Amino acid sequence: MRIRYFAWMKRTVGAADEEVALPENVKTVGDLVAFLRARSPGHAEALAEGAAFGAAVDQRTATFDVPIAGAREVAFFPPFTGG
Amino acid sequence: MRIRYFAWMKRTVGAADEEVALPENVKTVGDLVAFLRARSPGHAEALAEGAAFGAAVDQRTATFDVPIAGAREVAFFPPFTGG
Amino acid sequence: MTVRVQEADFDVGAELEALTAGNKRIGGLTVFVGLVREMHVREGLHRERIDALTLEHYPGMTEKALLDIEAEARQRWPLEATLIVHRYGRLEAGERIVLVAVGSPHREAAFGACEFLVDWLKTKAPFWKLEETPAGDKWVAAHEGDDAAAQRWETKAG
Amino acid sequence: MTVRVQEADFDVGAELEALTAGNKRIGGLTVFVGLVREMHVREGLHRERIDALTLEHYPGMTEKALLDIEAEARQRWPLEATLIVHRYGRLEAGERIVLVAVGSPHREAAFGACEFLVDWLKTKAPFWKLEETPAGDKWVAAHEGDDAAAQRWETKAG
Repeated sequence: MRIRYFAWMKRTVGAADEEVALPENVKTVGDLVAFLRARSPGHAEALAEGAAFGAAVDQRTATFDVPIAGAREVAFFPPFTGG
Repeated sequence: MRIRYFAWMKRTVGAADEEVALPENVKTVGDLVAFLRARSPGHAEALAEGAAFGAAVDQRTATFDVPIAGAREVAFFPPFTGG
Repeated sequence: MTVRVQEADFDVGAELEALTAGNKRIGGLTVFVGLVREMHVREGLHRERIDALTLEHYPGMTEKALLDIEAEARQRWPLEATLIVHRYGRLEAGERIVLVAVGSPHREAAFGACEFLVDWLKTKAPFWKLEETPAGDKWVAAHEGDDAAAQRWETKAG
Repeated sequence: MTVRVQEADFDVGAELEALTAGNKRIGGLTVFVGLVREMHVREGLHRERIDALTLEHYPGMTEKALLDIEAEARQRWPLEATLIVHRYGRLEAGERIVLVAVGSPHREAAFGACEFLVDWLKTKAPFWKLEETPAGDKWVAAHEGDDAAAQRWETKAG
């Protein structure tokens, strides 16, 4: 699955995107966050509990309980500041 | 003093404007309305009691209690419908 | 800071460009363009279309009224730029009638002041609409909603 | 009925002309143009100017988000025409960032929907601002006022 990061999360993680192979027990956005935190200190910092970030599954905003089975990409990003 | 009429009041009165010489006891917009009503049936109809019309003294909106001494023109018109 | 009353059409893009040029303190520009809408009236058993209207105004007073309304808006909101252009004369369906533009550092002020100006224009500026109906020319009656829209500004804090 | 995300500037006059051309059912067109405002930050004892920012976005998701927001507005208000153009990339103070235009038979709907779209753009569209400050590039933090502005639409009837 393709994982993407935006704005400052890109720098903290150290990559704009990465391909990850997920174990079977990673079923939701929340599971994925927990799984990614273990990949590096940068991941752990960017995706820390209590940090203000949002997620999108296949380019639609998603809460942590949204399933990711079959998704092509999941993205993580800080709160939007456009407009 | 120059008296002006706008929109349908122009047709009812039968003139867009007229010069009138005012007796001394005509001191306010309200006095002027009463005075003008006596000039013709058209005036009486246009300026009838209870009719919805407004006034301006020297091009500023004015209520019936506003004095007209020294004014160059007084205008009467139906409610505005612009914009 | 500008009001204009004119018979000619206006170029919205050019007006806005001139209004904001060189002012880097504007974060939000809110614009309203009023257009002549194609209307229908019941005429016996038929519905007939109104294709044009004539806008009469009170030269001299109109400019004063627009300046007063603009000054009121500038007192209520922190504005960097304001423009009101209002046409008069014969206008066909689809034509522009009025342009109101307000630039402010903040979008809330730009929206608030623009809507205020449009509401007040309808009730405080000396314009009268004469519609060309199939049965002849007809003066438009004042719209109660417009008074209500203007009145809410009397009680509301800017 | 149109959303566009682009690096290039847009021509407000031409966009509005194309949006309303031939539609005689539009009585009011409300437009918002967001501009890069010259900002100042405290830097030690001095106030320093921010002259530019870079707007990052999420290609693909941005277009979807704008279409969703537009669909929501069209469900809440009777609209004849809608347009959202949002830029990304490096933008200097005074440059246009976003154009939102809404045409409706009635001005109340045009104002309501335009303000709704602008509020929602700020919180629902995947854009991030990176400011060029004297101390280096700095990501802008989300503005609480924007969330509040968007949230009032959650409880308010259109």
